[in-house]
Amino acid sequence: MSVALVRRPLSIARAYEELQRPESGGVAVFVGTVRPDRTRRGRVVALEYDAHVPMALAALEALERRVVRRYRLTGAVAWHRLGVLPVGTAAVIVGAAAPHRAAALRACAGLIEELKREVPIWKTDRARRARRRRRPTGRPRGRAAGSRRAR
Amino acid sequence: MSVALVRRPLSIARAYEELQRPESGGVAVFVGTVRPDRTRRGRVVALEYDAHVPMALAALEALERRVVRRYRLTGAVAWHRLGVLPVGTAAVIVGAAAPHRAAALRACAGLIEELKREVPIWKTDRARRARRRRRPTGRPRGRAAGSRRAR
Amino acid sequence: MPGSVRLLLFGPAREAVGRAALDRPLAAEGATLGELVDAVAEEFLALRPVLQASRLAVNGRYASDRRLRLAPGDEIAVHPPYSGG
Amino acid sequence: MPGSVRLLLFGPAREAVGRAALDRPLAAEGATLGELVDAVAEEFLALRPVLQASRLAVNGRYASDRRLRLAPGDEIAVHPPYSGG
Repeated sequence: MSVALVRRPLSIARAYEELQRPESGGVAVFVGTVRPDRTRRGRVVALEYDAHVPMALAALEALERRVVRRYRLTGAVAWHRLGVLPVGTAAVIVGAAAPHRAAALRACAGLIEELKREVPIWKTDRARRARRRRRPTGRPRGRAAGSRRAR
Repeated sequence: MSVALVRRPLSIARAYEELQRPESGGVAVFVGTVRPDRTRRGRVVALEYDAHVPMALAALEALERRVVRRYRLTGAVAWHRLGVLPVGTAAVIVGAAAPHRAAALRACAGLIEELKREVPIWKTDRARRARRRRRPTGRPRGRAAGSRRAR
Repeated sequence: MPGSVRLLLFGPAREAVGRAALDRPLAAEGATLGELVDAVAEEFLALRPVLQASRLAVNGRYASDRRLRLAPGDEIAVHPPYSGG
Repeated sequence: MPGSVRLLLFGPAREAVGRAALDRPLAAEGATLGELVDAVAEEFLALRPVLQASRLAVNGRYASDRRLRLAPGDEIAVHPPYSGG
């Protein structure tokens, strides 16, 4: 079981390592990435993710415990990245492992649904700001902010 | 879009690379691994996967095209490994990318359901044989068989 | 700051105020959660609609009772609707 | 083998016969899919129940008509229920 709020890139390979156990017949992973949505201020080039860290970690842990129990999972991850993330970047990875595929798939969908509903994390559109500062859109500011793990 | 039957290890990181596009807001990946099921002949230590390769590739392609159209996916993968795979090894990876998460998650579940139903691939339990030959259970025979890509 | 409380502003609340945190002195006789929030809404007009849609938390726990008495050092978090993921 | 056809055996069919493929000569006047399958079922008792649950494919296409006339070089695949994934 693993929850995290991090300022460095999320790795699906690392999430899979965390989930893979001999008794897991099925591992489902969902990655949510920053989309180039159109807004009134222009096309989104980056989103900034912010969290109320201690409450968000507690909410992630409660969510994970609940989903693990409900679907009898052998493993679960719920990792969210914080900071300014350019379009295409992975912002969230959730995953579930279970002896059978249906439980893993349903649990994975449940994790992302409930994460969005229950965990104090917010995104703010950085389209305009990125343009005004003439920052190259490909440059991930979040990474430059340091790679500290929130816990 | 990518289908494959391979004799080398499957990589979830490579599947994600294949799926990740700026316009994909959600990427869902499912990995099916060999479980240590109990059978009449003892506990499974490995499964052998075999396919009718040309028909299986055609079925995978048809399946992928159908699911991509049905869920308006921006990307899809359906990769299956063949050969003798010890418990814990990834045998299949399917994945779907879409602008929104619900489509990606539903398409991913659909891919694995329909793959199991429609694609001429078979597993055979290698519990007894593995024991008789005193092959170390951790050693993946499949890998030794060569890493040729089926196409 | 002794004798003061800190407001933590997230997402749209932070955008409305232009800051992530505000320190506010407590009245000598103490003040309630409702009084603090009303004072801040008075000060930052753009924060009002956000506050109406937000949940509040005091020291890491959700608090819905506006009569809750605040103590020096309390952290009051303004949680607009979540939008992570 | 000229004048012969090849049976491809997968999964439980391969297990029942102990081989992945069988070459069989075609009768001079030709033979049908049904005749070939019946002859093989006669030869390998363990294959009978598997054949009943299997689909057949000829040269990569599913074939359900037992009267289908076979030609030298044809590949007949025996597909028991799939179990991949």
